[in-house]
Amino acid sequence: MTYKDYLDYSKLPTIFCPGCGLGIGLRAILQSFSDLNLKKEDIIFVSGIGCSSRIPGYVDFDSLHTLHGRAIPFATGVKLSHPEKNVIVITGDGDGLSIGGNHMIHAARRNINIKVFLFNNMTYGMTGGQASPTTPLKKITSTTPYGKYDSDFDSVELLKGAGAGFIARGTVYHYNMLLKVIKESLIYKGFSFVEIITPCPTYYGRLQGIEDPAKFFIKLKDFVYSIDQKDVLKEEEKKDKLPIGIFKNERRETFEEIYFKIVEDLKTK
Amino acid sequence: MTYKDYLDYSKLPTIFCPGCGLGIGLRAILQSFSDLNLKKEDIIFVSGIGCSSRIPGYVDFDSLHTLHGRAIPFATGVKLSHPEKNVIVITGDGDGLSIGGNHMIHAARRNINIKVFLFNNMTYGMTGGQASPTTPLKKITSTTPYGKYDSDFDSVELLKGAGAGFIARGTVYHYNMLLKVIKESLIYKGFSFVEIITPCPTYYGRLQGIEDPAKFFIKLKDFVYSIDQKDVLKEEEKKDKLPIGIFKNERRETFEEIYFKIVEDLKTK
Amino acid sequence: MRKNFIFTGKGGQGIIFVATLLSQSAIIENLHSVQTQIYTAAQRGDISKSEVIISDEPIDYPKIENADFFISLTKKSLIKFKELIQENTTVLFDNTFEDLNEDFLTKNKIYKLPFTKISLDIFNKNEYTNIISLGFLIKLTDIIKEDSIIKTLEKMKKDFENNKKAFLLGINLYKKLLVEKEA
Amino acid sequence: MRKNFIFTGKGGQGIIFVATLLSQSAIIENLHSVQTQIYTAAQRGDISKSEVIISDEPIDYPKIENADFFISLTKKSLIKFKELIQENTTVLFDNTFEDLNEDFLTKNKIYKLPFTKISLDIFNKNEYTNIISLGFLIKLTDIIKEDSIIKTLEKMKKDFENNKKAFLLGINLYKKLLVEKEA
Amino acid sequence: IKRKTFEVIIDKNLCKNCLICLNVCPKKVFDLDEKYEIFVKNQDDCIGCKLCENLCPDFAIEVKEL
Amino acid sequence: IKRKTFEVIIDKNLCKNCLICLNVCPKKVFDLDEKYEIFVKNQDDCIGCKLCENLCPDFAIEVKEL
Amino acid sequence: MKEFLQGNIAASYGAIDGGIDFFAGYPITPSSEILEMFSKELPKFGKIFLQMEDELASICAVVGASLSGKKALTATSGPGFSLMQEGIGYATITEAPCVIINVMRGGPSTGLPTNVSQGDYMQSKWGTHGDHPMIVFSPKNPQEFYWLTRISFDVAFYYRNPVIILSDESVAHMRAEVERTLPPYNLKFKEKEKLDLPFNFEYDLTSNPFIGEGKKVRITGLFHDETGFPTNEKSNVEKVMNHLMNKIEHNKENLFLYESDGLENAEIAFVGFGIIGGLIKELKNIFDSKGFKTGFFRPITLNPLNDIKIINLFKNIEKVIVIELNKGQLFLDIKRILSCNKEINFIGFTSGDIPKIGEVYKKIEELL
Amino acid sequence: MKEFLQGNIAASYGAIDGGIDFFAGYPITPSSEILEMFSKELPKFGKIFLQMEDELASICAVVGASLSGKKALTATSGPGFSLMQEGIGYATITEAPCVIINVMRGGPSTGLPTNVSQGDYMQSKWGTHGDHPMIVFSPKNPQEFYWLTRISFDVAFYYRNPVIILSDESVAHMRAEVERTLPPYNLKFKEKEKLDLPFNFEYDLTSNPFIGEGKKVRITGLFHDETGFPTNEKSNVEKVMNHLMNKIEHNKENLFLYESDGLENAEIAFVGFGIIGGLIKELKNIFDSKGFKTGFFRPITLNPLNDIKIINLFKNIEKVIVIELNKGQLFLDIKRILSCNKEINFIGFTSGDIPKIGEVYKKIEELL
Ligand SMILES: Cc1ncc(C[n+]2csc(CCOP(=O)(O)OP(=O)(O)O)c2C)c(N)n1
Ligand SMILES: Cc1ncc(C[n+]2csc(CCOP(=O)(O)OP(=O)(O)O)c2C)c(N)n1
Ligand code: SF4
Ligand code: SF4
Ligand code: SF4
Ligand code: SF4
Ligand code: SF4
Ligand code: SF4
Ligand SMILES: [Mg+2]
Ligand SMILES: [Mg+2]
Repeated sequence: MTYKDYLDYSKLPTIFCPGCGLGIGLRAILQSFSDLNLKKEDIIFVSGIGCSSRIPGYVDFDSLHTLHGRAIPFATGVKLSHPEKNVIVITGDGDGLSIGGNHMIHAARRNINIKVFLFNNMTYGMTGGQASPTTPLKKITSTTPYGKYDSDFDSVELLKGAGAGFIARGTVYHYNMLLKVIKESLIYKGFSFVEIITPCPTYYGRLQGIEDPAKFFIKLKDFVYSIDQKDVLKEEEKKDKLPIGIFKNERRETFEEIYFKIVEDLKTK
Repeated sequence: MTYKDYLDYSKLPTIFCPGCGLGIGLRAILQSFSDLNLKKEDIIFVSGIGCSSRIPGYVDFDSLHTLHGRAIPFATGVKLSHPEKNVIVITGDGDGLSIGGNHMIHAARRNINIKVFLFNNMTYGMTGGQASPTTPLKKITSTTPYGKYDSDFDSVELLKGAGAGFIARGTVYHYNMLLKVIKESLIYKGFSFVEIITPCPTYYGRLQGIEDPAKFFIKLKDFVYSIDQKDVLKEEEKKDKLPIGIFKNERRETFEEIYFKIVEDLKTK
Repeated sequence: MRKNFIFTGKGGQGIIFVATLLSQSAIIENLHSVQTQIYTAAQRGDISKSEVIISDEPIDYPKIENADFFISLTKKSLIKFKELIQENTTVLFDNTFEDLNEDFLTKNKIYKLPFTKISLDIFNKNEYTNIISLGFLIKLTDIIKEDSIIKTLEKMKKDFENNKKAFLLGINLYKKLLVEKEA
Repeated sequence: MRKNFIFTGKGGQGIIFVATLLSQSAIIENLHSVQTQIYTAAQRGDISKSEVIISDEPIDYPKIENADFFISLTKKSLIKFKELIQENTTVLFDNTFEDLNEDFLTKNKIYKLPFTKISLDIFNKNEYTNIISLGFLIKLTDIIKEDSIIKTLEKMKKDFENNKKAFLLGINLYKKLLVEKEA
Repeated sequence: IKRKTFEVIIDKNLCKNCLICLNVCPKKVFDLDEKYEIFVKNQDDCIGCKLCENLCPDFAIEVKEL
Repeated sequence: IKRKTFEVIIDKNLCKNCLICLNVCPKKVFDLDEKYEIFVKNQDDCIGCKLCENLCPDFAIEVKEL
Repeated sequence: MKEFLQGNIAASYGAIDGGIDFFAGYPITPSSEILEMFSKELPKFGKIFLQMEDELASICAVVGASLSGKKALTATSGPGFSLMQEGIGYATITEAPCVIINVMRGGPSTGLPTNVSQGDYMQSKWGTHGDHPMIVFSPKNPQEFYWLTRISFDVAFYYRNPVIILSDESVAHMRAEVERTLPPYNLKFKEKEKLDLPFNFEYDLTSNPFIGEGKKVRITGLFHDETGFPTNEKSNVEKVMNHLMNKIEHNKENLFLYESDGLENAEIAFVGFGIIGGLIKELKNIFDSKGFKTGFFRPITLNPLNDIKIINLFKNIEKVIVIELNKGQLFLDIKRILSCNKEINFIGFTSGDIPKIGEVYKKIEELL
Repeated sequence: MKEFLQGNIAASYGAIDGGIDFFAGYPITPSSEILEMFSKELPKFGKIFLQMEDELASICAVVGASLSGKKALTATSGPGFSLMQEGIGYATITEAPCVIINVMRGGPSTGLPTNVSQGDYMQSKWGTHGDHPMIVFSPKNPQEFYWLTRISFDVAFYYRNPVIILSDESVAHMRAEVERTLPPYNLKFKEKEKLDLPFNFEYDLTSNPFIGEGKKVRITGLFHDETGFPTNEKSNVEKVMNHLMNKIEHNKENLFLYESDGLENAEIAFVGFGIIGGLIKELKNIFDSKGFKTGFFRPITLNPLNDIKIINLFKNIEKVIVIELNKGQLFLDIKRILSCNKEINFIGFTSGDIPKIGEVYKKIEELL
């Protein structure tokens, strides 16, 4: 099997703009399924609203495109209805960290075994390039014409603070590394969070002065450094860049494990 | 001036149960105002919904008792309407970290100069002792009769992850330490977060098997250890306890500073 | 037959508990019954009130116009709900710490009894005040059998022995009073 | 006088821009005008469409029943909205890469012109295709003065020189065509 | 040297009888009356530490130096 | 030893002409035609690194070993 | 067997006896007893109980579960119900068969958390944006609260639509006798055609697969085709919209439950819903005994209302008196349906308490 | 001077010319242009622009600012409007003079983000729980969108009530000529008595202090006394509720704006609001020219409706045709108000587009 077997070609091409990175991320996720031999009937995609959240429309298995910010609680309902399935949340920086931030941190705390893939393009693509919680300070967007007034979340730090057990970040530019990280997260038992940095050439790219989507795509590599290099690189070399890699991979009892153990205990009582 | 000058005695006694710690926390906050010589017309309390959020009803200055979870956005509106005033959020663990968790982390990120005092009684007092995000794993509450299924937030870690500049925790049992922490937070410029651990004898106390409010109050000291002792104490001595103290006190540009600088720059253009 | 009961007192005194107990026991006897209450911060020491209707016909609407029996464990709560006391209302009052000499009660049959004192004397805590008063009430009204109350208490399991004891104390209190009166 | 214009093409071709430009310029001339558009992911390369009504009377309702002028920069978009093309509709089509020989257009006056090619030839990019086509249209329709368009362009500031140049290229294109025809 | 003396006043309109003062006072200044209600019993023993005042949740205690 | 050769196929129904392949190919296998559209120009130079295939956002490229 | 149950507990048993699989909720007075009851009972038989971080999460988890084929329920009150509106709208367009209990308290806003009102009548029909189908039931006492909750899953799954049970603090908190028997309603559930695609817009009612059955169920809150893929193609949009409305509209005779008495021979009709049901019944007795000819009418189904049925029922009535614990909401619908040639009066109580019959009596006298 | 403005931009200028101090919002199609416009303009004159984390935060920040005495506004569309309902209810009970623009798109749920509808008519009146007062205006074109937004702050502050401007994608996205002139509405604003307490329930309209004036303004979303302290004392609760409703109810003559033509001499009346305003005007011309006697009626104020005024206006009308971009919402109100002895018809369009006049014409012909 390859990624192709998980795609619903009848719905392609996607609605994504030329050079949008979302398709690459989708490909990496689907390739991971193939590499891990997941069956289509065992996978369910759940997303919110945004360009990234339109991804689930293109797959050849169950998918639930929900409300802006609410993918995680919907996924919670789906997962506990079908605890044996792989329930995977596809979300964006706006969907998952702005309006949906509360569900994100609570899911991390609650530790239900759902997998979150958050496509961070540092903007609201779908609605026209407004500032998002991950747009860095001082950047120009359609709602910060004089530079952004407030700092961005470092989602890795936020998820750590909320108690997530698996936390990683990759980019669509670093395809093979991304593939690896996604597979690790799928193997992990419990709530996992993977941020996928991806370009929105149409809005974010243009607003940063880069008209050519392919050029903006190539620039992604300047957005990040590898966490393996953390101690090697100088401070200036890391300045305004985000680390990529796996930041945490610690197993703890999942909600389901605790809950269904109680259910068992009650039966014997 | 003493704390008394900030109280509206015509509204006392409070609706709080006998032995509820909220009154002590209020007293500490008001005493801090007095110690710092704040004028009543320069202070505004904003709260959400919960027992803790009823505190603002008893003060002798402006107060806004809002919606469950929404104290922070209301306070944001108030603060930017009156940037020169001390806008202070009074909230609870349910109000501020459950339904209101998103506003909390975004306010920390945004760094508007509002002060948050979060009364953590590890339960929903107002509605009858249900589990809250700070109820520790396995504890019995009115919605976790078999023990809580999911872990609690460590609000200090959460706020760190969200980027807050001032983070502290105290208890109503440790009155003088609390007073000090509150004053530091009021002096700090920017978003500050102080968690105040407080007993809910009526629900949380009883559900932990302690009928006598005063006994439960005294037990508070076993809930915590001082962060100063962190390296001195053994792991067992810290187990299931929360550290108290000031965890972070780092100045960074506030939203208002950045915003109003842009306003000034635009004028000269 | 339709009888309206008001139970009132301070939050924490178990007002709701006895009201429910009475109402539930009526059901056992194949009577109809409805119990309602006010839901203000009762657990917190505020005023607490519960209404019980017992009837041999189905009860369509649970609102009491006025009380046949008004049981109050504190003066404050009695005064708060005094508009429910009409001429024909029988009043039970706990006079352990307070006395009751209100103008508006001149025409009523009033029983002033030291329910709290009895609880303190016998159990060393005031927790059973409510059930003692119910015992008295049951004997006084004679609508519900003692046994039904005890059965209901038994079903609830929790603290059955003491509850039963307290209930019987209330019954005896009435019997004693009766004897005194008759004497 | 009331004229309805449809502009359509691929997202990113500046369809909305020229429509707005035309409509806004009509206002300068104290005519009435309304511009509307479909709001589907236009920036993303999908089909884009805008309608403009110009009238000497106030426009109460902005819906076009059929087009007087239908400007399409791609075949796909022309076909998508073909129901707006009626017998009296004049069609402008960019034939740089595609030709147009549709049955349903047999009765229409059609101008097939290489707007994109001109833009590529002169500016080395296709960005000015839209304005070139507007220049042609303005000359063709003669409802709005050239000057009003240029004034509006000037107010917008951004890239005024090139826009003006492109606009004039369109005008010249029409003039050339006229000459050719007359010749 | 004469030891400082203090007056300990409970405002009965505010007190909710939670007994925190009773439990925190290092000098056992407080006690319960026959109605199980708090009262100041041994005022003379008070050392003015103000624990009771600070920790009374209902603003009901004042400790004044005499 | 004979060098491996590859077939590079672009599915024109899926391609959106973003030019990422053009920019990432280390061997300049791709170029633009007169309509400014991507096409496979120097297939023989392809070394099969699959960068283009993996990074095409629209599932439009397939690189096959021949 | 008669049990003595609080309204909220009765409803919870109704859900259990109706086969509940999944509950997610957030505490709020006066509905919290339902949450607490399920926290204790559901783990006992392996069903899911979740306390979520807020009501937004609760409704979304419940809709997620119901789209996964589970009998899922949430319970809340005014403020939480307002927060759930976006999720409820999503449930309507995705045809998610979930159940929402709203125990009404005094509003607007935080209002009167521990007091009764009937202020959410209109909101239960119109609270979410956009036209949408809705099924709303309202119980008059704990017994009916039990029955309606019990039947609600069947209704939701049959119509593939959310069902709202609009209860109130009074019904929810009163303790009364309840028999855990089958609901006495004559609701018909016919066999539905089984389809393979997740959606169908041709027939009113079909049986479509749920998530997790391996049928590539694609679902979106956007307008969509029968494969669940988003489209805003005009004729398809109209088809979807008509389908959503018609599946309820065409079945309103079946869905419309009500209680009435004496309307055929009466001149005066008392009208009310929920807790007021008992009041108007007593009023009829009282006024009949004084020589008036009265009847009463209580819709149990608040949406859809069956206008024609109501018009027929009220054929002979001259004077209508609508009594509600609000400022006149059912009243507006009754006025619209009946206004011609009838006098439609309104009596409202908004103090936070159910009125004494004496109080109501006086106000009615003024109208006679 | 005539400017050429998009509806959303016109509204933004209306707010600026009306003295806006504070904007908080969250992007959503088709209202985002308002947000973007303010992000650019407000810092220029030292006013506050905030992009919040969601709509819950946006409405709360706006209500917080308006209770601080600021002219505060938010703009959103369906899904965001649903999320704001709890906050809007809070604004009604705290008498917060804020303004909410809802640019309607296709619903329910995410529905049709880029298409027009008028599906939120009922929600704008009933979306939040509990009885509550509301003022709703709806513009027919960018010019009116400008005017209504400009006047909205004065109305909100005068009535101490939130004002909703219910626009739609069509009006919001169309570009047309707009003059930035004073609104032409004859709305009266009398002097109000200045009081020291934050609330007053005796008089309909008074001037009470705001937060930040040093007057100990205590505010709560619970029922409260005039000092703003919570109480559920029954007679006070009724007083508050009556005050809230009456301040609007007693002034509905003043608040009720509408446009109409030819109703006195007509037999047929076309009725619609918002973008349909232009359509019914054209319909009148067309049908009059064919020899019919027609008129049209367009409420600009959607809430409160002035029933008596409407009844009077329609005195001579025999046939009413209500046209909306929904399944019949204003229609229900019109039916309630007018149904006696008139035929009330409804024509709805829900494809996501405004209909061509030809289409409408055909449907009307079927009714004649
Ligand atoms: C409740 C609600 N608010 C706002 C919107 C409008 N909206 C749609 S997508 C979006 C932002 C999406 O951002 P992100 O998740 O980063 O996705 P992207 O498009 O950037 O991939 C917004 C604000 C909505 N649909 N619903
Ligand atoms: C939207 C909404 N949901 C739920 C409630 C019910 N409610 C009131 S207070 C409260 C919990 C308060 O918990 P916390 O903030 O910890 O305050 P505490 O009472 O413990 O001090 C809840 C759930 C509400 N008022 N509004
Ligand atoms: S707008 Fe941005 S994120 Fe959305 S599809 Fe286009 S490029 Fe991708
Ligand atoms: S319920 Fe708990 S938190 Fe609330 S007042 Fe009582 S003791 Fe305090
Ligand atoms: S601590 Fe205060 S409230 Fe508690 S018993 Fe002592 S005086 Fe009374
Ligand atoms: S001041 Fe100290 S010693 Fe004196 S009564 Fe209070 S607690 Fe006791
Ligand atoms: S990367 Fe893919 S979509 Fe982009 S130009 Fe190449 S083949 Fe086309
Ligand atoms: S596989 Fe590598 S070398 Fe071959 S075309 Fe693709 S990118 Fe170029
Ligand atoms: Mg994004
Ligand atoms: Mg709490």
